[in-house]
Amino acid sequence: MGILEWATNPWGQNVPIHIAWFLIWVSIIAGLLFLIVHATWLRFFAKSRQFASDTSPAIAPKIPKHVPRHSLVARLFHWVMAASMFTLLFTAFLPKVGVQFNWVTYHWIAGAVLTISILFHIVHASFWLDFWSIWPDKTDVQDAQRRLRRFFGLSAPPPRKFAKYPLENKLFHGVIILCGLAAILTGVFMMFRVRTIFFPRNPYLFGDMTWGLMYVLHGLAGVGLIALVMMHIYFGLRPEKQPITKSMIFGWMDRDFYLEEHDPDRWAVETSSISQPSRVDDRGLHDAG
Amino acid sequence: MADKTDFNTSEGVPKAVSRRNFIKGVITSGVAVSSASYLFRASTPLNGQQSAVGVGERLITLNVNGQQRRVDAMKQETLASTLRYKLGLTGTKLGCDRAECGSCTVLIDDIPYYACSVLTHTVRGRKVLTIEGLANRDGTLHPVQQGVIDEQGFQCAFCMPGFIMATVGFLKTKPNPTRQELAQGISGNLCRCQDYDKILTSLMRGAENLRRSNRG
Amino acid sequence: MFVICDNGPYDAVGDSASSGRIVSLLYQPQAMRWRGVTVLTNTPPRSAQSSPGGLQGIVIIEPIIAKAARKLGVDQVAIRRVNCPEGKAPFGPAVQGKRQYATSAFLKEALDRGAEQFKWSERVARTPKRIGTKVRGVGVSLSCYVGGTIGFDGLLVITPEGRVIFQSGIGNLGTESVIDVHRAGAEVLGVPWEKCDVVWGNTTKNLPFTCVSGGSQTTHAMTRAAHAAAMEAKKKLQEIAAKKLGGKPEQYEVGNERVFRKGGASMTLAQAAKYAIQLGGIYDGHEVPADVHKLTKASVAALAGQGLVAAAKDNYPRDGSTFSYVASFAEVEVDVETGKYYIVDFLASADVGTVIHPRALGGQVLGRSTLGIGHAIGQKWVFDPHYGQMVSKRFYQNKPPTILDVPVDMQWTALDIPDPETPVGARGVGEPPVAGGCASILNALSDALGDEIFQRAPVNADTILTSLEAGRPMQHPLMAHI
Amino acid sequence: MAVIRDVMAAFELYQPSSVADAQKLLEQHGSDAWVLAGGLDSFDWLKDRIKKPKVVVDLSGIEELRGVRTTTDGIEIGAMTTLTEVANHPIIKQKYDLLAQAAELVASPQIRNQGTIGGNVSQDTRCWYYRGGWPCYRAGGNICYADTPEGRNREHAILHAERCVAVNPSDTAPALIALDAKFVLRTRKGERVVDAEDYFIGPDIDITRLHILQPGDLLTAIRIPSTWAGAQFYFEKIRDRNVWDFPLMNVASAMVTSDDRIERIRIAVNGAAARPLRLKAVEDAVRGRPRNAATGEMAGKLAVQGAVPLQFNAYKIPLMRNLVKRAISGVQEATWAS
Repeated sequence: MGILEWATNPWGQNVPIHIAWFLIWVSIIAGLLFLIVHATWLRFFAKSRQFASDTSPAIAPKIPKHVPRHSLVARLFHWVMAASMFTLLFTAFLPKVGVQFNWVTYHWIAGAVLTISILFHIVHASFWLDFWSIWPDKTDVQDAQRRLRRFFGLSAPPPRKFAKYPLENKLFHGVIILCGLAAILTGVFMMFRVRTIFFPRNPYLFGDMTWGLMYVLHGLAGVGLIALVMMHIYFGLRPEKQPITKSMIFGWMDRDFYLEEHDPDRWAVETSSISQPSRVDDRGLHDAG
Repeated sequence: MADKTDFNTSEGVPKAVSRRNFIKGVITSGVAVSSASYLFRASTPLNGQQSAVGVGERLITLNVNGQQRRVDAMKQETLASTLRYKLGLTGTKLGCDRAECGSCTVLIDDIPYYACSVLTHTVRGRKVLTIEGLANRDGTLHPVQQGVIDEQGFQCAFCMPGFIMATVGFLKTKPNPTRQELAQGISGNLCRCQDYDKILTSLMRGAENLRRSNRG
Repeated sequence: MFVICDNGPYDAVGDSASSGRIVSLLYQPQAMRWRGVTVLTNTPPRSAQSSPGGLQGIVIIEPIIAKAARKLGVDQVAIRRVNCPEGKAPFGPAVQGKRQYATSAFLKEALDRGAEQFKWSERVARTPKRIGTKVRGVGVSLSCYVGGTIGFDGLLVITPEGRVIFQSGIGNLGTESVIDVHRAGAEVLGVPWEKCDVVWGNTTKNLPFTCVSGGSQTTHAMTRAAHAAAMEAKKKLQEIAAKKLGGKPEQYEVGNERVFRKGGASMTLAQAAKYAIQLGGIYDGHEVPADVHKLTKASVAALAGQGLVAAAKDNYPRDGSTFSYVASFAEVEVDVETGKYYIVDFLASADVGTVIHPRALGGQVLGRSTLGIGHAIGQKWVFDPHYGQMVSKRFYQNKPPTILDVPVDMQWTALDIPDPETPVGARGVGEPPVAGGCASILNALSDALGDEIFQRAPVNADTILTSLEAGRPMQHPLMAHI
Repeated sequence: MAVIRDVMAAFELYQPSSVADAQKLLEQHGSDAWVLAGGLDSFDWLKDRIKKPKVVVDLSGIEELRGVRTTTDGIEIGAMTTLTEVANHPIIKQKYDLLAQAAELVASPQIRNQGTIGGNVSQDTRCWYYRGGWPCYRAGGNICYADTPEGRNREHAILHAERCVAVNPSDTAPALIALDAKFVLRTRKGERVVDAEDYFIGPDIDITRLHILQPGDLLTAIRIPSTWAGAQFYFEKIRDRNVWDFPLMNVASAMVTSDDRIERIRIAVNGAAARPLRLKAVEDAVRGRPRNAATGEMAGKLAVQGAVPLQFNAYKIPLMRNLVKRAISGVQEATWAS
C-alpha cells in the first residue's frame, strides 16, 4: 500500500493522481497520539517550568490589568481562517471516509475565503503588525537549547521567559505556513479544473505529471493540516493555555499570566494604557520587540 | 536486467523459468494458452473454500448440439471461446467480442445469445445450439441455411452463422414474419459488407422454407 | 477545388488527386482548378476505406450542385443529366495538350432509368412536404469510381474427361467474382457451366497472375483474362482438330462441347484434350506463351500434361480508362423536433457494363451504397484532440449502420449496356456506389431542411437540431466527426 | 485501454442459488467481489482489464430473482428478469406498457434476451473516456476529460453536472420513475425499499457510482404500484442508430386526464444528467392544465431551465424541451400517401 495513488494516463504513462486516502487516518491517529502523549507527559512527568528570572516587581504595577495581545482585525482574521479551514477539512475528507454530499462547491468557496484572508494576513502582518514577533529569534534558539539540556538532566541555565509568542507557537505557525501555503497554491491551480467564478476552466493548464504532483501536494498538506489543527485545538483547550485562547477571543491577556510567562523586555506593552485596559489599539501592538 | 535475461536464455545454465518464458512456451506449444491465464492471474482462493456456496468445478458437461460434451472450462471463459477453442466448433465466429456484432450468436434453450458474452459455466444444464448443429445428420441443410444458399445471401459471410442463428431463434417466436419484423429480429447482427438487403431476402426465403418443411 | 487531406501520422500519400479526377469526370466541368495537399498530423493512424478520394470529392460537390439546381429552379435529375459524362468523357488535367478519357459512360441512361423506377417526378411533386413535425425530402446523386484494369493472365485446363478447369487467382471477397468471371471463358468455349470447375483458394493450387482484390478492378480485369485464356484454348482446339481431322484450323468451330467443321468432322473436347497431351508442347502446357507472367508460367509448368492447357495474357486493347457509374436516389423523413430522420426509400441505378451476375451485382451495389449511407447517417471516428487518442473504439460509438438504419426494401437496377472497350463488356462495381449512397442522403436532407442547415457528414439528430434551432449551420464543416 | 480480444483475467466464479447465499458471498469478499447479472455491462470492464475483481458472483442461478409476480398492489419484477420478458409480459404490456416500450428499445434482441431489468437500471455510464479506461474522476482520478476545452462531449450532460459530465444510459429507468416504481434492496441491515428516483445519484453525491448500491448490497426486485396502471403513457428514445444504441435522450411520462385536463402526471428524462431526472417542477406546473400544445410548450421550457450546454451537446436543450413537450401533448402521426 503506497502513500500515493497512481494511474495510467491516456498516453500510457504512470502518473500520480492523489495521495492514498488512508493517510487521513494516519494523520488523525498521529494527532491523537501526540495529544495523548503530551497530556500524559504533562500530567505525570512534567516538572514545573522554571524561568531564568522573575520579572522585576517594579514593572509589574505598570502593566495594565488586560494586556492587549491581538487586534480585532487579527482576531477576525484568525477566526475567518479557522472557519474556512474547518470547512475545507470537512468538505475534503468527510466524502473520502464515506459521508457523501456535494462538497466541491463548498470546498472551493472556503478555499477562496481562506486564500483571500491569508493574502490579507500577509499584507496586514507585514506592514501593520510586528512582522518579526512570530518568527523564532536568537534568544528562542538559546532558550530551546537550555530547555533541551535541562530536559535531559544536563546542566544549563534556566530559559528566559517568552516574547509575545512562545517558541512552540512560532514553530506551529511556521509549519502551518508551510502546509497552508502548499494547500493554497495548489488549491488555486486546482480551481482551474472545476467551474468557479474566477477564471475560465483549463484542465490542461499543466501536464498530467505536474497536475498529479499538485494533487499529491494538496493532499499531503491537507492531511498534514488535520493533525496540526487537532494539536492546535488541543492546546487551545488545555487549561494552562486558556489565557492565550481567551486572548484570541477578547484580544487581551491577564496581567498575571503575562507576567508569569512573558518577558516585558522581549514583549513590551504600552504601560501608559493602564487605565484603559479593554481598549486595545492596533498601534499598541507594534511597539513590541 | 541484462544479466538476468542472459541467464534465462543461455544454454547449459539450469533454467529458472521466468513467468514470461513459461507463458511464451505455452503459447508456442499452442495447446493451453488459456490455462496460462488461469495459472498466473490472481491466484484464486480455491483453497479451503471448496464448501463455499456456489463454487463449482472446472470440469463440466455441456449440452451442445444435442451431444453431452465434457469440457475443462476456466471460470472466466466465455461460451464462444469454449465452443471455438475447446470444442472445435469454429462455425461460431468471434467478431467484436463485446456483444455488439452478433457473429457469435448461438441459441441457448432456443433463445439467441451473444456467445462472447455468456460465461461457459452459466450454461450448464442448458441446451446450446450452434450453426454446426442446424443441419441434419444426413447433411440436409436447415431450411434457413438452404434459404441463404438459394438467394446467395451473404458476401464474405463471416457474419452468416450469427445471422442464421439469430433468424432460427427469432422464427421460433414468430414463424411468419414480415420483412420489417424479421429485420427487427436480426437487428442485433452487423454485416460489414452491408449486404443487408440480400441477407434479409435470403433469410425471408429461409423462413418460407422452414414453414414449408414444417408443413410437409 | 482545394483538397486538404489529413492523413494521420504515417502515410504521406493522400487521396486528394483521385478526388479531383473523379469530380472532373463526373460533372464534366468546362474549366476546373484543382489543388491538393496532404498533411501529416499527430493524430491516430487511419487509412482509406472504400472509394478513396472519390467519395470525398463527390460528397463535397454534390450538395453544391443540389444547391445550384435549387437556386436555378432546375430539377435535380435534369441538372445532373446535363452535366454528367457521356461516352468517351474526358477527365483530369490536359497532359501535352491531351486529356485522358473514359472508355464509356452511360450515366444519362442510368439517371433516366433510376428516375423512372424511383418515381422521381412523382415524389418531387408530392405535397405537402411537411406534416406535423415530419418533413420529407428527396435527393439524387451521381457517383463513380475506377472500374477496371488490364493486363493479367488467364489459365484453364480442358481435361481428358471433357471438363474445363478454370484456375482462378482471385481472392474471394464473397462477391462471387472468383467464380463468376470465368463464365466468360465457358461461353467462349461453349461449355455448359455444369461441366466447368473453378480451382481457387491459394497459390499452391497453380493459379495465374491475377489482379489484387481491390480497386473494383476484378470483374473487368479477370473477365478479360478469362476471355483471353478461352480464346487461346479455342485456337488450340482448332489447331488440334485440323491436325487430327484435316483442313485448316479456321474452318473449325467450337461449341456444344465439341470442336467441329460445319457439316463435317468433329471431336469432343475430351478427345481434343487427350490429343493435346499426345501432342505436348504448346498444347498441354509444356510450352508457355512468352508474354505471360512468371507466376503463371510456374503454374502452367505444374499443370503441364494434364490436358489441354491454355494460358494467355490479356492483351486486348483498351481505349480510355475504365470507370463505373451509379445514379443514387433517396427519400428521407426528418422529425424537426428531435432531429431524428429515417431513410424511407433508396434506389441505386448502375452503369457497370455487362451484368455478369445480377444477384451478386445487386449485393455489391446496395452493399456499397449502404457503406456510403453509413457515412451520411452516423459513421464516425472520434479522437480526443488533446491526447490524440481514439475514443470511439466500439461499434456503438463509431456507429456502422445496422439493418434497421436502411430501408427494408432497397432497390437497385443496372443498365446492362456493354462497355465497348472490353471483350465481355463488364466493368467493376465495388467502389462506384459509395459516394452516391452518402450524397443522395445529404441531398435529400437539404431538400427537406434547406441548404444551409448542415455542411458536413455525418448528419445526426444533433447536427440537425442545433442548426434548426439557430437557423444556420452550427457545426463547423471541418470539425471532427462528433 | 485497448479493446482486448483475449480471455478475461482470472476470477473465481460463484453461482449461488439464493439471495442469502449471494449476500454471504458478497459480505465475505467485500470490494473484491463483482456482481454479475446479465453481464453485458460487466464483461466490457472485465475484458478490457479496466476492472479486475477477484471474485464474480453470478446471480443467474437465483430463481427468486426472476419473473414477474402480481401483488396486492401492482406487480413485482424480479431484478434478474430479462428485458425480453419485461417487454413481452402480458400484464406489463396491458397495464404498464410504458415499461414494455422502454425495454423493447434497449440495445438489440440478443441483449434484451440476456440483459436484466436490474442490470439495465444499475449499469454504468457510457462516457467514452471513462469506458476507455481513462483515469477520470469517475475512475478515481482528478479530471473530467469530456469537460475540457476540446473534450468530445456530444453525448454528455446538460444538467446537474458536478465535475463529471457523464450521463445515465438506461432506457427503463425513466419509465420506472414515471410509473412510481419502488426498488427493493437487500443490504446488510436487511431489506430496504426506495423510490425509483432515489435509487440514482449524481456526481455531487458520489462521483464513482450512478446508484446507491454499496458493495454487498443487491437490488432484488422492482415493484410497480397500480397507481399508474393503464394511464396514458408516452415513451420516446432518440438515438443515432435504430438498434444497439444508447439514448441521446429519452423521455417517459404517465398521465391521467379528465375532461382533457391533466389530473395526475409523472414525467422523467434520461440522458440529460448523471441520473434519470424526474421533472417534478414540470409535473407541478402542468397539473390541472389542459393537455394541449400550449401546456406542452410551457412544460418543455420549464424542463430545460438551468441547463448548461458543453461544447458539443447544445442540441440536448432543444431535444429535451421538445421531448418533454411531446411527452405531454403528444405527437402528430405523419403518413404520406406515396
